Amino acid sequence: MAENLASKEWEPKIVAIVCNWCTYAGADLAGISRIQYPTNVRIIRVPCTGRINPFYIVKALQDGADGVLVSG
Amino acid sequence: MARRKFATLKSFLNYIGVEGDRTIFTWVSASEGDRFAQVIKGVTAKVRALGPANKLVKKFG
Amino acid sequence: MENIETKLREEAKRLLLEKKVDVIIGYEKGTLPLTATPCFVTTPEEADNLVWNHLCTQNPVKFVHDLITQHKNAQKRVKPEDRKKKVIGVVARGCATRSLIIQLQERQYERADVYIIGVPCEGYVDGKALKSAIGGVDITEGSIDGDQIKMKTSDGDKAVALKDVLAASCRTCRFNNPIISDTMVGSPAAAMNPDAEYNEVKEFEGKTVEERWAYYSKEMEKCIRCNACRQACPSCYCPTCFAEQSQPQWVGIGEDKTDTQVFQLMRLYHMVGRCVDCGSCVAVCPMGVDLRKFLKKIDKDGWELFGNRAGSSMDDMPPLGKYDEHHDKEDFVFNP
Amino acid sequence: MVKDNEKVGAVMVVGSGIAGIQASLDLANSGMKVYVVENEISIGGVMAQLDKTFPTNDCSACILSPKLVEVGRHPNVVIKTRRTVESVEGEPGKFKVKLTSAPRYVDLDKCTGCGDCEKVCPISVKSTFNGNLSERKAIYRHFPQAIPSGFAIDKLGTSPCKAQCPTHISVQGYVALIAEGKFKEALKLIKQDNPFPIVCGRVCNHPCETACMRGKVDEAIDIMHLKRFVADLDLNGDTRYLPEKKESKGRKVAVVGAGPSGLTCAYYLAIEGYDVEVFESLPVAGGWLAVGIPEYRLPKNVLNAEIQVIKDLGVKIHLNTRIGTDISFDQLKSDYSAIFIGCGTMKSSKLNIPGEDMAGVIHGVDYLMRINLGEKVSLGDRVAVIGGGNVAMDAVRTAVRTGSKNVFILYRRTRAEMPASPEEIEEAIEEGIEMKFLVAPKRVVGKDGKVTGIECTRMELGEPDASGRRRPVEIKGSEFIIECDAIVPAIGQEADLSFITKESGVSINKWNNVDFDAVTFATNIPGIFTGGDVSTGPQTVVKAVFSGKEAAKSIDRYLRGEDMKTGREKDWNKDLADKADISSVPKVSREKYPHMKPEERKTSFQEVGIGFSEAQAIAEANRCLACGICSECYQCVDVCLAKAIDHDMTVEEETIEVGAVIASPGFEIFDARQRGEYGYGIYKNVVTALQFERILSASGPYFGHVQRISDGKEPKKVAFIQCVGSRDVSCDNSWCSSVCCMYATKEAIIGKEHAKGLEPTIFYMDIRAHGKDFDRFVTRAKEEYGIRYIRSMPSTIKELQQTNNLLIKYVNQDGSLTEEEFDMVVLSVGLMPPKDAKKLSASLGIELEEHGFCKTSLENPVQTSRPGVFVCGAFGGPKDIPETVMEASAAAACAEGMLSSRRGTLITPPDVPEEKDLRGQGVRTGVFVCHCGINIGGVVDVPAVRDYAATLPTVVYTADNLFTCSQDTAVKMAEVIEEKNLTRVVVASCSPRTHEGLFQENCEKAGLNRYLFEMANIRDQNSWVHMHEPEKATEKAKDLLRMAVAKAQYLKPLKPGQLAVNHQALIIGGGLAGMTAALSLADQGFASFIVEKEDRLGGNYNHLYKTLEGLDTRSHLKGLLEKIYNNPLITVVTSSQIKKIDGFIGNYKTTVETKEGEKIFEHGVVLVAIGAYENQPKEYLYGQNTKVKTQRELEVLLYEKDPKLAAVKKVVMIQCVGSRDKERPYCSRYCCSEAIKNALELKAANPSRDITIIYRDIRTFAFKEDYYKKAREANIKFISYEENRKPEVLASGDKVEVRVFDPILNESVTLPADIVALSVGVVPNPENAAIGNMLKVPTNQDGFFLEAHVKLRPVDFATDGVFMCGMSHSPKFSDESITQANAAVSRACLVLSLDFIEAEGKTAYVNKDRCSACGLCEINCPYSAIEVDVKEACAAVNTVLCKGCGVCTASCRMNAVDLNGFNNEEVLAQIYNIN
Repeated sequence: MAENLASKEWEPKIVAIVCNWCTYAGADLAGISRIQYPTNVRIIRVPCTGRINPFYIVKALQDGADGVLVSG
Repeated sequence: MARRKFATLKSFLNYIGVEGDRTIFTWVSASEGDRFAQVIKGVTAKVRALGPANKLVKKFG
Repeated sequence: MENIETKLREEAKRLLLEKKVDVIIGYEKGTLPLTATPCFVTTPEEADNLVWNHLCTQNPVKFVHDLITQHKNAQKRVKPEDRKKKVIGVVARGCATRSLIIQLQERQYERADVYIIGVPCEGYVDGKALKSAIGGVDITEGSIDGDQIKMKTSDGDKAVALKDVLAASCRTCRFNNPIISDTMVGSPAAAMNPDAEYNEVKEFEGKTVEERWAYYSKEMEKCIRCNACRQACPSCYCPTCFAEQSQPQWVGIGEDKTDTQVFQLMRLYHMVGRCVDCGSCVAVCPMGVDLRKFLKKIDKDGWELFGNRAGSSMDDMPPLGKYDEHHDKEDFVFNP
Repeated sequence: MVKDNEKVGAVMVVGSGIAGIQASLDLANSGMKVYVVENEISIGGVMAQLDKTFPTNDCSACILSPKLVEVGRHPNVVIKTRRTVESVEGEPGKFKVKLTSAPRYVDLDKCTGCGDCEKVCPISVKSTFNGNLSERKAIYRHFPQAIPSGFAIDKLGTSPCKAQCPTHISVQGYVALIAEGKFKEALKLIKQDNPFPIVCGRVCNHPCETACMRGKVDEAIDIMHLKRFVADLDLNGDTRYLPEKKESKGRKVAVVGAGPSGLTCAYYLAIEGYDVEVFESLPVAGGWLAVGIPEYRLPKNVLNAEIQVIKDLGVKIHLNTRIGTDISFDQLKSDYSAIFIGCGTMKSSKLNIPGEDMAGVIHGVDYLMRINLGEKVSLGDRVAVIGGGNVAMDAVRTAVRTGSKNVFILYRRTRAEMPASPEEIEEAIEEGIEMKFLVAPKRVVGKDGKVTGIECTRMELGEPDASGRRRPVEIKGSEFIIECDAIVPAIGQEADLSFITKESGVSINKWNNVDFDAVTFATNIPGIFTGGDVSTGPQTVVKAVFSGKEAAKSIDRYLRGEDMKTGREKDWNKDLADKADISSVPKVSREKYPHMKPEERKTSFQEVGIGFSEAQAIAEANRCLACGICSECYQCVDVCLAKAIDHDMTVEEETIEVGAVIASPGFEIFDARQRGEYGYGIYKNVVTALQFERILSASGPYFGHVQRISDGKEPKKVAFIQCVGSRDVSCDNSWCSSVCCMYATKEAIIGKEHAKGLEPTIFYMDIRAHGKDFDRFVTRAKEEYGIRYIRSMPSTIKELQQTNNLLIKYVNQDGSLTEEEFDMVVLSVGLMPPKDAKKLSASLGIELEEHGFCKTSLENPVQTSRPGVFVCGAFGGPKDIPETVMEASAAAACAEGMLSSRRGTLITPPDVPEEKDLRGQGVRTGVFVCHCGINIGGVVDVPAVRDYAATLPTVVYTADNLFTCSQDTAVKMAEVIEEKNLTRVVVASCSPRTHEGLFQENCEKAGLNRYLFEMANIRDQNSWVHMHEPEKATEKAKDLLRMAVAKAQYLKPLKPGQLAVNHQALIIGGGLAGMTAALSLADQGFASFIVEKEDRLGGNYNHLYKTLEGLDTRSHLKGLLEKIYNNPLITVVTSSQIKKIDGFIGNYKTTVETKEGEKIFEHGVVLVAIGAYENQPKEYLYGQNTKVKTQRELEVLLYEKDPKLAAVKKVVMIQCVGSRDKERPYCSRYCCSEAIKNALELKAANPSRDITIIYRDIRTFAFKEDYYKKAREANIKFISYEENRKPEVLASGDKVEVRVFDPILNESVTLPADIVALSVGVVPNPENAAIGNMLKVPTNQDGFFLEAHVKLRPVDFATDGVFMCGMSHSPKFSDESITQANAAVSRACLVLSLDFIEAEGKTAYVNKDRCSACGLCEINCPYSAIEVDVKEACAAVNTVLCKGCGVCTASCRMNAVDLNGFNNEEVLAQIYNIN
């Protein structure tokens, strides 16, 4: 019971670092199509997955992201 | 190239004890709005299952 | 061993006399018993100081890069027509030649800028292991006699089997003979035990994620950020290490323990496709951080994911500089 | 000839598929103004419908979208959708093109593409974009990323119901709304045009139903009672609908008469804000509605409730007030600003027969009025009602209810001519009323002044009169008397106009009606208006309503001083939507309208009609056929906050001047119903390939899930049937459609990727994988994906009833028959000329070829029969995307070549004000949070986000806007930037992918560097996807905004670099491609150097005599050489080799070793045209036996008329020699056609020759198929072989024979041959790799050059400034080389026509101190844009080449390379601000 309550309060925060041309466009399309999904992700747009310095992921984790999604 | 970087980073993070499900890599194309939503659902569920991050995290450090 | 050392000195003298090289980086007897330290030989006479034995620990290629960089910088202040070429000779065993290959692949200098005196290697002594083998007492004198190390210590005479105190890197070394060289001294060394090289990593992989994290954080808690590992590593030659960069600052220098965890994580990650397992960082670490546990994983992934062994061939491309559509695994990709 | 300085620097591109898009971009980017004319509502053509493209399986949308966006945003491109070309007049260089536009009904300048309209639209229609597999609304766009992104409305015209309704209510609209259960909206819509739905829902004569198209199928929709249903719902609801009133105008209007016209007029005037007073002489309001129509049809309480709404709007009704007696008309005139006369016709017309004044004769009007006013009127038992109108019916039915036993109608015509509404007649008959037809009264018979009967005469019908009804004619001597107690004449009414004084001057006509203007309802006296029966004579309620409404509009305009007539005349029958094919509409009977039983109602005045239940109303409304598509329900108008929708847009004409026209209308797909044996359109699980493409698409009808149409289940066995409508003379399509083999292969592969269990089978005649890397693709399909290929054409398909599976019957190669069951069948439908090709060709003044495609020149495949008009894409013949793109560029090059003198004359130069000096300003951020109508604001608490923004560091200004993208906000933003001295702007709104450019322009116009702008996407990626979690969405919006603000503080003002351009070109290779390119460049005014290795120009073209299509290539070559050597802009060096190429785009320096020594050329671009070589065969005894020759050698014998040929009787040709094998797994494309060309030539010279072609697949694609057919007709034999069973050439003595396994005979045959001709194929130029190294461009696995993108950039390299053409790209025909050369020139001119190359702003940069020159960036860069400078010992970025992808930055351990716009600090700032 207590566990349930706790898990209700905590919402994971997820950083998504995504490519402008593919995933970001796909995310826009999900919006245009009104496909609903959880609110936990914060998208950071980069021009290409190739631009993503792996350290970004490490820094996101250090800064408290519960998860990091990289999508090209 | 990018995928090699992520493959190694993910593997390494997991190796040092940061759960593999906290770092997720995938591909979504511009026409895959539905896939994007599915990815987010999947990722959120995976991370939720792990609970709050407590490794490498500065505020707990 | 003696034989090799003699040949090495002769070769060094010849090279210096013939002005094939301007300096030779090798090893000389250390000031402490049972040690050898890197040295820079610039005259034929000094060549006699050179040693080659199981005590030659540090990877000399670090100094190759240093010398060449110093030289290049110095030359910048010289008129172009007066600029001089400098050839660095280096006494290099297998792992050192791997470092040379990496630096060459990374275009740090031309192949002609170095003269590689290849030496066979049967491993070097892990000083920390030796000390613990004799119960941590101080050594006052010592020598290697065949497969035995004989010592005089504050606790009397002691002897240890050489194979018991060889560095971990050396025991499972796959490349104990030079991969490239301009001249070879001595005949090739016998193979070590490379089949076991990933045993430790595999064992660690078998632990739970919590156990692994506990180990990583415990090891990193030892680290005092003295940067000795970085100073010893031939692959660490960045003009400004990310750890010292500002705008942006990648990692805090403060007390926070996650900063150390992140610093080491990032440094380790920079070794993807670049760690030759020479063991120098481990050897110099004053706190005995088990860096090799993590470096070897990076090596293992490089091999298993991309078929790459750092510095194992002049023809290789850096593994992170390419992508193989047909052979790279896709299993790390998430599919909802 | 138009002089150069009179030419027009603009080009019209007709059709905007990928061909039109590519041509437009090439033209616009080289300084031409471009008009893109498109029939459809958005650009993109068929490519936008595709899921993937072969052979790389790239996502079609992903590669097309950036081009769509570029065209959409290009300042030099004007997109004109829904336009048709009517005519092209004038001469090349100066044409006048006349266009007509079909209205879009949505203003694209205002539409934000939010899609709110789509949600409320009640009309669903099949989505043609999705292959009719899903539905869309009447307001729609084809796909979310469509350009233009705005919506459009489909209308077929005005639906007949609306047109025929006298007051033109959007009948289809409210019916549609009722069908959706939107009853309130339906009522509101009705009330826009009629304030009396309660009345008209009961007593209307409903011409709408008469017009209803459903009536032609079964029965008309019961529109009137649907209206009653929603009106009653409102009546019985808790609150009544009351329209919103405008602010009071403080002007008074008098209305004379409280009937339907007067009250309607009062209603609409009250809404407009006038003070309206109504004067009524009777003690009740409602006029005829109150005193004429009986209670049982229109209960008084119901009527009063309707009138109450009008009173509630503030209308004052003065009862018992007669104008003329109580108040004089002149008084009214002086007291009120305007008067409406609507006093009706309340006086009965007289029979004018003897005895009419006897007691017992009571006129209908008076009778009904007395009853309705509550008087008891007893008529006795027998009552004769005279007349056939509604008043007669009302009177007769009232008489029944007041107790008369025997009541009947006397009518002088028949039932068919009765003007009363059919329902009323029907109900009267139900109530036992007798109708005596063809009877006319002659005399009232009476006793003591009281009626006892009526004498009548019998009538017959004669000729039709003015009303169209047959005139009744008296039958002489047929008089007879009917006994009765009372007579109620109900034959007409008149107006009582005694109150209108002479002095008022109001004109009254001879029918005693007020004269009026038919449009404005104004009388001859200004300020006095009229309507209803008083103006027209007795008419219907709904006509009275119409006149009252129209008069109200006039009065409003009159009082505002506006012209009353402007824009009001409308012919409602002009665009009637009554032409749809209704033959296949299934019949559904009308809902039964519930009535009281006749026996019950006869004795009571209770309302007869009971009204529909909700379920009935919805069911009835759903019967609507939606004739007009758009129902004009105006829901979209209501919901559109941007006010973008305008239903009144009309067809417009315009004329545009252009210098050239490019026709790129694309193609039509074959209508598979023509091949009835395959059951398309009948069997559910038979689909076309384009439908299957949509099924595969993630944004398609099933979101990419492969499923059957019949049951939605995933199919297992799927059959693809090739050549449906191609290579098929039975449907007149002799040509090969060129692309089907490949798209079927692609669909099979993708299908299998989507549904792992799929087992695709492809039935084919020949696999035509004649393009670059196509054979490899097919091999992969077979080997990796296990796709089954069967060389056989199924004869029939049968559907199995239970499963909807399909039984395919086909003949195997050995002649045996197989029947196999499949779950689904995909028909690979062919490509046809565009649907309106004939009309278009007439408008453009160009000719079509025999198949109906555009006729093109043999020497230049993009030239039509009319100079100045060019063609590209499938209109010129079926073709694949890369060929289409090449043609598009080639057509652009040809148009530019003609108009080069006018380059840049019509384009709009960007207007960029001076940038603000930001030094010492610090970071001052302005934040704009957008509501996007309700798109964001409906979910996210925008004011809270705005307030939150104000708390963030650096933020000095915040605002929230309804639409941040609107023009007024742009102006405001500029003011704020100035006023608040902002140095950063952050907008939280939609996606930067669509709007960043717009906002950046706003910043730029305000003097702020465009790179100091950042966006937070709180719509597409927030409010739209978290619609049910407003709180979390608000939190997320804050987070996203905080991240954006944090990033913004690190943004730097960027100044993209510039680089001067050398305007000359280097062409490597002087073959057909190189020569064509040089001439094309010269046309455009650019000099070129051709470097040729051989001692003469011409390359492979030197060996050709004729093309299959009949071009004399010898004389063509001669002409080219002459032009080249006479052109001062072309420098040719032969016997020369390239030694070294230094530099990059815009600035190259090339060292060439020539006969005269080394030469150095400076140039801005490089065209690689180094061709390919003929394969030197080692097999089939070539070189060992003189009878074995290559096709090229045979061609020499043929065309040089070698006498040796005379003795040659038997010829065997072997195809694919050295092609499509292990060593060279590609097809050489031209060999099949060349073999057929030579075979036909040999046959023509001597028809008795025996010629056999041994082949693997005959690949005579497109119109070349006709020659294959000709060859078979000429009795040239074809034997197929498999790769693992090659033919053998055997020689003994001087005899040669060929042995081959004939699969049809199922045995080996031996063919003696006088000549064995080998089709040897092409090998790449062995120098490709070396040249590639010098230029840093790659080759593919076969050794041909690798283009930047196989579909959309076929002549470009990934490295800017380098282009290719001809066979260095891949094997091709000579005409294709010509096209490709022109295409390469078009692409090259994009560079050559610039004075400076502008670099991208967001490019990489190097922090030198950190760089160790390790070169990893150089290895990683896909564009050769970063290199280690050895001297400097650090990397350097070439910003002109850099595309800003940032791959270099992430590969740099030292973090020495970073990326402007996305640098490490900026990205980390976002990461640090996630919490």
